[in-house]
Amino acid sequence: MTAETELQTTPEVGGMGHSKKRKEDPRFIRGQGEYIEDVVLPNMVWMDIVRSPYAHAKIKSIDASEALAMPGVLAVITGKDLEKAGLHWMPTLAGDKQMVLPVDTVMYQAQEVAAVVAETRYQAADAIQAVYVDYEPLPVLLDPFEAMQPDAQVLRPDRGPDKQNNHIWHWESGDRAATDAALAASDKVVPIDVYIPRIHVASIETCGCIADFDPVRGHLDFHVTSQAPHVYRTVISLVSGVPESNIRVKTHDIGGGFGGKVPVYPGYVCAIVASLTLGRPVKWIEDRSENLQADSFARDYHVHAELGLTDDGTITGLRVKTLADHGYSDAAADPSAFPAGLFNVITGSYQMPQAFVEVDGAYTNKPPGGVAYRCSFRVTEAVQTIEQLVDLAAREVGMDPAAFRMKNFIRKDQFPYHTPTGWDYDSGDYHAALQKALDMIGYDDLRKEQAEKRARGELMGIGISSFTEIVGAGPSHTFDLIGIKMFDSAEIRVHPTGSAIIRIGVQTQGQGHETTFAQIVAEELGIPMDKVKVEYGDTDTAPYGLGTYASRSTPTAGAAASVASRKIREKARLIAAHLLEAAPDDLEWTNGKFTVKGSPDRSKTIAEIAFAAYTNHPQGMEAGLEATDYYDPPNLTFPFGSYICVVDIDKATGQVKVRRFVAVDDCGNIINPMIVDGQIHGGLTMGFAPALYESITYDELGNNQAGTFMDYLIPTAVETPRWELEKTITPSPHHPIGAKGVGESATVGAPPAIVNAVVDALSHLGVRTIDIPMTPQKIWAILHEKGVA
Amino acid sequence: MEFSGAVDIPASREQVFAFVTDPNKVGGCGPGVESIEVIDPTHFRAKAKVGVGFITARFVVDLEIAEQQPPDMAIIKAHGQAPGSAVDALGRMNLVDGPEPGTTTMLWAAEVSISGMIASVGSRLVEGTANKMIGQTFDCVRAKIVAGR
Amino acid sequence: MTRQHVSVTVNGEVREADVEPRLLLVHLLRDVFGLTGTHVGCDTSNCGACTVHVNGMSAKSCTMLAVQADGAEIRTIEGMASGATLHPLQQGFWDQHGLQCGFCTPGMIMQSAWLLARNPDPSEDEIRDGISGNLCRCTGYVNIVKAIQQAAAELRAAEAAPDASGTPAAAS
Amino acid sequence: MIPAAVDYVRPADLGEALRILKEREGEAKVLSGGYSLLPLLKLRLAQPAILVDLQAIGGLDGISRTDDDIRIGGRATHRRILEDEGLAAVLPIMRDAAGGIGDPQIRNWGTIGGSVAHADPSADWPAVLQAVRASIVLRSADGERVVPARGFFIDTFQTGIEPAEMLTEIRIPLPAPKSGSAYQKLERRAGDFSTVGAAALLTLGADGRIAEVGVGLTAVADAPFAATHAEDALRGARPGDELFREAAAAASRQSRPADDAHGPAEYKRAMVTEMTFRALRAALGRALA
Repeated sequence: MTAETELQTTPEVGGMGHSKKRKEDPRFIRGQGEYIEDVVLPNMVWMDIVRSPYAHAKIKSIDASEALAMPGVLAVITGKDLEKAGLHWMPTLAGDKQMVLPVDTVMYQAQEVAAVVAETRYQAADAIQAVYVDYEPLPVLLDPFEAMQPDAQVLRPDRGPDKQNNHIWHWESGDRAATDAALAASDKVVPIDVYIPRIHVASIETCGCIADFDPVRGHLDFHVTSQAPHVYRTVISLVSGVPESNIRVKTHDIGGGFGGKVPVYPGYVCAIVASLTLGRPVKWIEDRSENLQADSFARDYHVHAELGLTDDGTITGLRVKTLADHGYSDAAADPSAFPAGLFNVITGSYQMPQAFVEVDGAYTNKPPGGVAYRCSFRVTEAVQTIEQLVDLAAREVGMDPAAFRMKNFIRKDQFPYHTPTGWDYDSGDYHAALQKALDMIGYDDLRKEQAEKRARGELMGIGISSFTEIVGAGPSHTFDLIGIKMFDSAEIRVHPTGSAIIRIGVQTQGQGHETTFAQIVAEELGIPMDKVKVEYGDTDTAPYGLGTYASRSTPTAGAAASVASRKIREKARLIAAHLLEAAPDDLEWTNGKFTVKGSPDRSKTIAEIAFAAYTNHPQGMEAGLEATDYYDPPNLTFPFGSYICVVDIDKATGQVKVRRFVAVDDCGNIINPMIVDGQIHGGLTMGFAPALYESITYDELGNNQAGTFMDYLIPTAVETPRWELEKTITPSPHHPIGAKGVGESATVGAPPAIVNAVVDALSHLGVRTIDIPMTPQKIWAILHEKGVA
Repeated sequence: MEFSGAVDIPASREQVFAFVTDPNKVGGCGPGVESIEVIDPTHFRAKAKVGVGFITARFVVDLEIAEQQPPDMAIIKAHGQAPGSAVDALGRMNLVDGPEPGTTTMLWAAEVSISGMIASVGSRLVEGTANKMIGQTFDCVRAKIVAGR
Repeated sequence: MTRQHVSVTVNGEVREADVEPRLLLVHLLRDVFGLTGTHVGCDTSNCGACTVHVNGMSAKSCTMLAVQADGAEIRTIEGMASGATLHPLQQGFWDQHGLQCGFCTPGMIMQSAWLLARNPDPSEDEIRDGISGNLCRCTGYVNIVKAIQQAAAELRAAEAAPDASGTPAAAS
Repeated sequence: MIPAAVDYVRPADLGEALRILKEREGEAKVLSGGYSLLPLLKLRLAQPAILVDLQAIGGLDGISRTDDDIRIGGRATHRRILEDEGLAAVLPIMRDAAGGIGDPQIRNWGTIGGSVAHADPSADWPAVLQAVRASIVLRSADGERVVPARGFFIDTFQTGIEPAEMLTEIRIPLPAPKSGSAYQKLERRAGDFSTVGAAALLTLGADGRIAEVGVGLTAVADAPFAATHAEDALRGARPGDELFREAAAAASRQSRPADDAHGPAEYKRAMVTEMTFRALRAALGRALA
């Protein structure tokens, strides 16, 4: 039985808890969505990019004369051209800097080297073949551990004299001495090494833009696939010197983001420069190889963690040391105070007396990044480590992993729970979620089946992951991107005839904002969600916001929508009091109308009040019915869940088959259950994918070995498990509507359940851990080594 | 990628050495070479269409005899580029007496680096192809020396 | 290279153009004819976002030249609805939340239409196999399968009662 | 990804196609479906001057049966082969292989002739055709020749087709009674190229022993090949798991896989053993059915 949010509105109004069909879908199912590639502007030209074959090389010269002589070719832009305007480097959102185009050195394979603009896309594609770049290869540094050695070549000599090494930053959290002491006093310390490889979000739509500079008006329209359009506008203004008021960033429909459309890419800057130069709209659309080879990657964390335990299986402390490979630039999009994101949520769902976490960032000759892959700032890395470690610890003290978790979970009565790394978990009931998952999957029977199969030599495993997410960045005292505080915004206007528009600072890429934000307004104001238009993605009209990533839309802008609605409701109360000739305090708000207490026949609906706001408002009151809210969350929200996975392994081939996967999620109150389930289905699939299939690897020269979808293996419908979902509901106590956010929970929670299941299947052979992706060849090699295959 | 091998050639060490350090002679044995331009006695530029089957790329290759001890040893560097791809190679050749009098054994070793798009999308084919091209090159060298003797 | 004349029937309407022989069919549809519902996702025929029907067979239009389609009947996502009446697959995707970002959706619907035309009553495994050439990054496929099942049932019902009022638009 | 400029012709008959191939020898590339060729053109790893599209030439896409053999036109799609009940009844291996190629759209348009002529070492048909001892019909303006599939696949992307020749037909001898055939493919994910593929055809004699056998392997050498050592081990022997394991091991020893993203050579050799074993077992099951 699925837990449900109690309905406050009728299905016609469609407030929270109603599975309303999505308002955005009619255009998509008819092929009338408008994605960046669909946008055609008058007089538009195309850009294509020359890329480096080398991962590290000096550029001796660039000869573009042949390309410039080709039909339709209008311009070739190189790093030297940009250098003259001071545009050859740009800031990253993590406070590092990144080349737009290199002046003399390329730092990774497929790096942008020159941009070619031509009348048509076919001409541009031909011309990039005719730009001759003379390179002198340099030694390639790919291993972050080597990069951290004192004698390693310095990849970024451009940094200050005190930073002539490859060490980007050191970050730590928790009490080192207390943690050391806690582990020293433990009966047992269980270590684990977990490598979480490079992966790529690979949204089915790649990135692209059209830069449209009008030299007469001095105005730049920038159409782009961005998850954070306002941040782009600010960055573009800072980099280009064009006043922010003369820049409009417009997003259109976005074909999936997942974190990959947060960074500003060099191609965007090149297109802007080209448009500034030519005075014509310049369009650039990545192809898939460019997307996989050059866009910001995710993860690449080498984690070493140790968990202290008493003999009876009580956790005493956690110590974590991590090396983060950022490629040649830290182009993550983490809040300034958190260079390793929210990785220190790694204490997980457990009562943790002490913890100490440290992370170092390193440069290598790989593409820059460190962005999310459907994950709120490095939480996946944290959850995978702690959940693998907890399973291992349970095994080493001879406990069932479910029982071990139940014993060590933070109890319901301990919330708000203060963690040793400084977070205050808002609410949770971890025991209930795990118990529900155990019941759903029939845990005890599965353990019996496993014992029987093991006796017959068959390999079957059961894996649990009981994760705690941390989303909703974030409170302004600690959270900012390049200095901009991580509030988010909503602006609502109720029209005279009782319909409304809400404009928000966040940006949908498939999450269904046009529907869910209308439902929030419907919930708060009783205006039917069909009559609430949701707008976003145009910086000329939407209020300033930090955008959508890290599951922050509902926790931040969702709250803003709710608060702005309540501001409107308070004004509506005054108008209703005026219309009903009653004292405002005598009015009661229910089901979209104000009623005089004790006089159920004396009431005014929100539509009547809206009409009066423009036609018959009280003397001395401003006309209109609108409000804006910039919501600064008091805390983050902490969704959680328990997942259980059952796998069968083909001993002969090493193939892992996920037989069942049960997911019990708790994201607080639910706006649209259908959409939440959809988010979880997708999130689970993006957790499943890197666990078994996806990774970006490099050969010894730094060549990307997964540069097309022939080798970057996104799961199809055939492999993807038939997800089984359930919910518990523990509202967030500080969020206006008690919601927590859900977009990434499943991606964060799923991988360790799968890893734990595979390790569980092989644990009797002495296997302690397996790095993802758990490919058949990797599993077979283990079985072969153990003499089983 | 590292490759090595030995080829017995029924010719003197001097003959073999002279052949393999003469771009106009050895050039004809390079894989897919379409033209050779001699820049100076130790620097050459070749244009070559290389590939497997009909899958090909046109490379411009700069070759340099980086070191030589006639008639025993030579080291050749190659640096080639095609749109989106590059190849760098360092080849070392030692000539020793062959199994029969008057013959020479060429001991060769090559370190080949392939970068860019070909290495990214063609990785499952690159090593085998490179190996084969090198083999064909030496077979050709042997055959031409024999023919021209 | 000489340009070549291409004449195709797209969604029942004859369309003509002079094109370079190398022009991809997807670019003919999108850039020349302005039918931008067909999308390019991967360039290597893995993702299926560009799926259309060519002479009744589903095809990846990024892996076919426009000149190859000369003389062919082509159906795209824009040809699926009949005025205000959605095709049962479009309705199914909407009802069952079979889409999120919407980018893979046109290709997914076109491939499903081909599948149901050949197999009106597919099992879940047959559906999953039938869309294995179409990648979706958002939905985890669960609701796509449900959408196709809903459409299949509706199309079968319409087939069984062809005279019933409110008959949905026929499948391809 | 945009192909380089290229010319295109769609000859109306075979004679015209062969004439163009002869006139433009070395510059022309036959287009038969295009699901292997187009991606290469888009990556600009192939830049022929002219594409000769076979789609308008009649009579190249059928599947027919004579007293001695099955004849499959070079332009027969994987889909057509997959759905041919008569073919599946005598040579179920053809359905096994066709059903595993690419994805549904690729099966709709990709052709057996295109795949065989392309000769990707990871493609499935070449191993199958060698296992069933097919012949390949090649036509040129100068005439026709019929060559055995064994020996046709010379190297990676290289076959015995001369530049002015075209593959027009595949001929597969009708298996003797009490034959069974099967193809087993290991792939990383649906739609992927094979990590390893094993094709097997077994014919049992009246004595219950293996009278004739064919084994072909995919993706474990520069070109797909017939695992003759395994065949030698099987021929004349009494079928059974132990024999199949031995033969599969012989097949593995004859393979020359390379390390790549599908796995290291050691893994692939082990998978040759496993897939060959599975294919032999499945073929035997069908022979006995």
